[in-house]
Amino acid sequence: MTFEVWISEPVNWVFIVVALAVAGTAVKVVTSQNVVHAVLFLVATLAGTAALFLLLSAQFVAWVLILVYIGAVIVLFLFGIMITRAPTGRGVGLDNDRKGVALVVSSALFAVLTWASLSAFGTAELVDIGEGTPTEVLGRALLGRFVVPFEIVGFVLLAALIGGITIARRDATPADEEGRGG
Amino acid sequence: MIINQFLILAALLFSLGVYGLLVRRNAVMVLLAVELMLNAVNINLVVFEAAIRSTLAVGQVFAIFVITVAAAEVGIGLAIVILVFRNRKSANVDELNLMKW
Amino acid sequence: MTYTIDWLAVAPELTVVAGILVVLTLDLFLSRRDKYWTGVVAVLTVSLAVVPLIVMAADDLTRAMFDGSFVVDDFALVLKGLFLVAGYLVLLMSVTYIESDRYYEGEYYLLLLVSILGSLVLASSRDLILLFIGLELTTGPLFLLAGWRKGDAKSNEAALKYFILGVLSTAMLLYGMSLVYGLTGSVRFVGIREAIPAIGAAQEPALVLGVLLMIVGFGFKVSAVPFHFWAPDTYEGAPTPVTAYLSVSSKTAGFVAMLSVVYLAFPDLTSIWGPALWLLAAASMTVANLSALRQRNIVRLLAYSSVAHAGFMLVPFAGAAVAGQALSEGLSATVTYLVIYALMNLGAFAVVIAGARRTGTGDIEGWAGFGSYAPRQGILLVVFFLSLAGIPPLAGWFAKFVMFQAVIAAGGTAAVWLAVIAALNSVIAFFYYARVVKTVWMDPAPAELGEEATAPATGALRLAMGLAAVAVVVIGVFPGISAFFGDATTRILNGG
Amino acid sequence: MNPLLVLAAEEPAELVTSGFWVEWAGLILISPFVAFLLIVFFGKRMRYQGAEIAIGALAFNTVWATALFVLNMTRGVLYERTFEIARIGFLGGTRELVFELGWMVDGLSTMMYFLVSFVGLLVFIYAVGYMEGDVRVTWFFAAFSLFAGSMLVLVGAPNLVELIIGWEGVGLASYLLIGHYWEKKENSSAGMKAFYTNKLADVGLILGAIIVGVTLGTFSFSELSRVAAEGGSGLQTVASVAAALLFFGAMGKSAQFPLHIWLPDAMAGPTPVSALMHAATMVTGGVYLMARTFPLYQNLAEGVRPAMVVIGAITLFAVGLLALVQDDIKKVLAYSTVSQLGYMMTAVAAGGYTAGLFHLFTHAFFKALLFLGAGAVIHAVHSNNMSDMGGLRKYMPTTYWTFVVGSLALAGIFPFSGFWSKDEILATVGYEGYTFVMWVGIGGAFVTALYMMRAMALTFGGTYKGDGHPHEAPKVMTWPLIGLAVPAAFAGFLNIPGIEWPGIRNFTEWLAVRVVPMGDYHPKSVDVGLAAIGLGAALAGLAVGWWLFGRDASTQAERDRLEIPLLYPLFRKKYYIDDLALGLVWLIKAPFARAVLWINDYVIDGIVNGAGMLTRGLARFVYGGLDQRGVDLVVNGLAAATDAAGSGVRRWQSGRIQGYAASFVGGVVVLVLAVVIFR
Repeated sequence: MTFEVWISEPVNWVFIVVALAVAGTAVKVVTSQNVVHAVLFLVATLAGTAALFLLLSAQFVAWVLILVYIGAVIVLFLFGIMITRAPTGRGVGLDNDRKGVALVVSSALFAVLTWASLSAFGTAELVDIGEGTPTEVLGRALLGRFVVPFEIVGFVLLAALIGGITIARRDATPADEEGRGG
Repeated sequence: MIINQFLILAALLFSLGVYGLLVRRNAVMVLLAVELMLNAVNINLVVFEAAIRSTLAVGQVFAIFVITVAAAEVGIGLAIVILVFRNRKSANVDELNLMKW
Repeated sequence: MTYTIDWLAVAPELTVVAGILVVLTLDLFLSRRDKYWTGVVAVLTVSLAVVPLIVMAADDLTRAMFDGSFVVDDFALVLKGLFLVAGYLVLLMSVTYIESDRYYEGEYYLLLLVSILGSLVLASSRDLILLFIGLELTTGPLFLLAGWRKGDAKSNEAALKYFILGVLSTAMLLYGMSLVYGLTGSVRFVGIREAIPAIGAAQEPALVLGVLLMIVGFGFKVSAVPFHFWAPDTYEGAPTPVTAYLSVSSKTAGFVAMLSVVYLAFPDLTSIWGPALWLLAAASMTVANLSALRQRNIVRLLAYSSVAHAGFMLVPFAGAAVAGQALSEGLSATVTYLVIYALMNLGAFAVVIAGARRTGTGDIEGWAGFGSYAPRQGILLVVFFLSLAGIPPLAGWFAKFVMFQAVIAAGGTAAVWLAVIAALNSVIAFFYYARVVKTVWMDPAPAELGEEATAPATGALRLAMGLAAVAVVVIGVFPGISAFFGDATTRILNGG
Repeated sequence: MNPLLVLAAEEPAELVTSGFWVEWAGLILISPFVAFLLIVFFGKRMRYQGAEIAIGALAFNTVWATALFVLNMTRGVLYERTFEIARIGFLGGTRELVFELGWMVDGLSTMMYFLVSFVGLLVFIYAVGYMEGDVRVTWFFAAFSLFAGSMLVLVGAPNLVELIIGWEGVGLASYLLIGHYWEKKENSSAGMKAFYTNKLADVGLILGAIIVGVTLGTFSFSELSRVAAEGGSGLQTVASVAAALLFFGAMGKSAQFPLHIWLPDAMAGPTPVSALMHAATMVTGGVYLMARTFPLYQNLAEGVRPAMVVIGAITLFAVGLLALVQDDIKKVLAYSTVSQLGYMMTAVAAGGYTAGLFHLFTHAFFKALLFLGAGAVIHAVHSNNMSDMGGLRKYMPTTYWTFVVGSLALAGIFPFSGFWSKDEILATVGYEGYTFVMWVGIGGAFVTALYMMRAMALTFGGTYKGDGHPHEAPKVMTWPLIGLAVPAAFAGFLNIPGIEWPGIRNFTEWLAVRVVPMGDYHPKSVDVGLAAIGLGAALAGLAVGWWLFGRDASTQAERDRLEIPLLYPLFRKKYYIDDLALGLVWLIKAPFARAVLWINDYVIDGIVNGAGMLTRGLARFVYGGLDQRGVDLVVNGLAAATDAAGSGVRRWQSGRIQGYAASFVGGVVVLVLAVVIFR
């Protein structure tokens, strides 16, 4: 497939716009010197990703991403920033002084990943995206074939919840705990 | 659309995540970078699912699991960061070097 | 499509789930004084979970469910048994440790049980998704447990280091899994294996990347060089029973994941992962043994020792792969090594826990003359450390012997070189173990001992040490026991 | 075929293959370990702090081993009992590898049981006196029991795996015993050095054992012998590799050049340990291994044997020279042990199975005797250095006379035991066609006699140079000396070629009792000419030694410092010029009156001194230039490099998370590239 053919598809214009937004905001996530901005840029990245999922007709995953991440995880991040009183202004040394190493390592990784993708999938097209995966299919898969991981992942969340609270809570002094049940 | 346009975007996000993980001093910012990496994986899974179109929508199911686990990881990570902050009054990861060699 | 469930096959997992719920509930109602009951429940849970394993081992059936993504075969049975035994010993070690400080007992046991549940699931996983969830379930609680000594800055640091590198490795693992899924269109091991021959030469780089990124993810869990950096720091900072669990169960989980994936999904790709494992094995042995020579802290020493042992454990499999030989002997040898390593390493940690209470320090120098005021624990320490060093007739020798046997039987230049590297490393390794033994028995005890110096260990800890010691000696003299388990695992079923 | 040789021994008619003594012989292997446990748990509370338990166990063993020994002497014993402990499949389950434990009673192991038990018993008794007052007597006897027990396991093992178990046990126990006086840094580093060298060699042993196991499907010596005799196994193709690896293991334990470096340093341990280690246990392990796997070398791996002979010959001569320049009496004996092990190894490698083991047998008695004698002296003068001794003959008569017996036996003087065994080695090596090596062996005999004479003269001759008043050792120490002096003197008569004692089979025939009867070529009768040459060399060594060190007590210290000027012109320049100047003055002052004396002192003296100086100069060169600098440098260099690498690698662990993460990701990239490129 030549570039002309590729660019002639309208859906690819949409992709270009969304992808630029995703990539641009992702760059800001890791470079922004304002922590709150960084979090908000992550929101944009995730929203863009959700848009990509819609392009790929994965509506359910797109909404899960929006609900779980933008609805919950991002709030957690903001809480984290507030609690740890991360510096919210500019120019307070949010990055360490080893950017060179980081740049080299991550560029090398990007080169390897890209090379592998390009050589493997070349210009293979996504044909027949269709109406998208019905939620029913996902539901049946999750509660049928994948019921074991589905049930088990609940314990990941349980452990994270209970352990997280235990780890993060401020310890009461021994006197407070005397005679108290929990 | 071709597969690679998504894959390369995912590779870019993943590498940006790695970059962020390597340069960010604040532990919360490091966690943000990790989210970028996991998000890149989700893009991969969803695009492969679109290409393969398995009967069980395995790629999407996998992505849902990754999202769930990522949420749990954020919870765990923030709890640890808060713990560290409480003891050291700082959440900067490069100040943690009590143990070495 | 409907799926039938063989309830016996999932009975061990269900037992642990029930235990988790009981601990969760009890924790709400027990007063602070009575919290130890949660520990009792946890120990009982793990003991009970062995029962269905024995029942299944007796009837010699292989059970496969959910399109063969959840399988209970001999491989799974042996490793589930190993996880339960290791969990049992760690729980015994934890009792004193957790009780003696003001830690959150109920939550502690809950998280440990969740981690055990994850490892049980892992042993049965024949599907990338289940494998990933199992692995996360095993390690997720450990990130938190590593920081359980909340007031201790080192413990905090241990947790954060472990967590950050852990999620990095998870991301790598997932990226690799996604590539493998994209290339093969399947997440089931059997499906992956069947799809691999159809993959064209052009797609090879992506396949290499996918396989290697998965290996990297597992390499982190088994703490192979250069993905081991978290291990020494985390081991040192984490509460010692958690360290014991990390160095045994979590490592074994990593091995189980790695072995089952490469054995069942990528058996035809030895030319990709064989050299990778070869490099990891050689690097792990060499770097870790050299680093261990200079350690002053006993737990840190054991951390490097554990990294080195990870290298030794990779040797048979890597050797068989690079030589292009059948992988089953490598699998058998590695599992034999895992079984023996689990017992002797847990024993070593139990002694270190007991000894650290008496000496009041983790510095090796502070253990001078330990044998003179704690002769029984001193002897146990000698037993476990020399077993780790591979001195016959303690169990460790057989592990090393089988490792060498497997790699030499595999033949081929690369395998023989690996054997030579392993041999030289086993020479180096002797010294840091012997140094501890020497300090404990030969150096004069400090003139004034602390009050704790003569305090006996608690019953649970003594039981843990005793069981491990008996196992190490018995297996050392009758190594057929461990070889039996190792051989059993080669009867591993690939999917349905 | 040389008419002087016969091919040994057919299977004897009345083999003992069952009965109480052989069927329960496994108790010999177990009793020291039982003693070990008893000592650890109860030793501190006992009258002699556990020594009595150790002695009891070895007395039991001595009785049992003597019974077996007598049975073998008169009829021949052959018995093997094994229990399977593990079985692993390989090559896709088509092959199996069986691990077994058990015990073996045949001619070879019976001899070793007897040696280890008997010598061990006497050394233990001696140690009660020697170690009296030591702070860690209990621990010492516990480790000592472990040492003897491990050696018994080593020699009783019916297969390579059990042999390795004993082998490692011996190494471990020696590590503990050499480092007994841990307070001294050099001792603990000596223990380390011993272990470094030994563990390195063990790698060869283990890899060799695994090759044998993998190709045979079992580690059993009996099976190995059968395959060697009858063929029919994959072992043939890799026999040379396996044999070379096993020999490498033996080189470490039996201190063959250049792996001998650990042994002299290991003298840092208490003297009874040195005695047992050098006589009957530990160092003989390697020779024993060669003898046990002899069929492999005799039939399958003949290509390796010349190399083994060369190494043995270098060891026996070059390392023997080093004994000449030592001041520490234990080091003299240590280098002597290395040299004698060289004789044994040369003999076995050349094909002299009987000869090598016969020397092992006699050497055990006289070397234990010499060490214990040296220990008695050290005990008396509180110094290891011969420069602090001298004139002890009149203070310690029993020690003196037994030491003389031991020295003469070691020097190979007729009719002491060493004469016969050394002669048999020379004869066998010569007849096997290694003529040059035989002459090296004769040269070695000269050197041996020379350094033993020096040791005797400096220790017992002349006048006392140390402090205090030396006194004879207590009876608990002198009786073992006498007990060892008797066999040291007479053991040689057991194997005089051509002489049969009534009712007793020949030593050769004892050793021939194996699953597959062992055969080797050995002399049918004494070759008087060769014996005379050998004896002549030894007597010459004694004479030169006496001339140099014993003749004139007042100058012996000075003579001990004689050097060859050409080799050490700078080092000893001053000394030599002074000497020359004195001589010139003296010559001018009395040119004629003392001409006779001049001839006496300068011509005769010159010739003798020349021979002595040449030898000693060579020794200095080898010791200073090669041994201490070259070989030691390599070993120390390796140790230092390991250490430096350790601290270099350690720096990688910087403590910074993001440094770790960068290495992690970098590792991923490197791994991928490596696999892509090198696959």
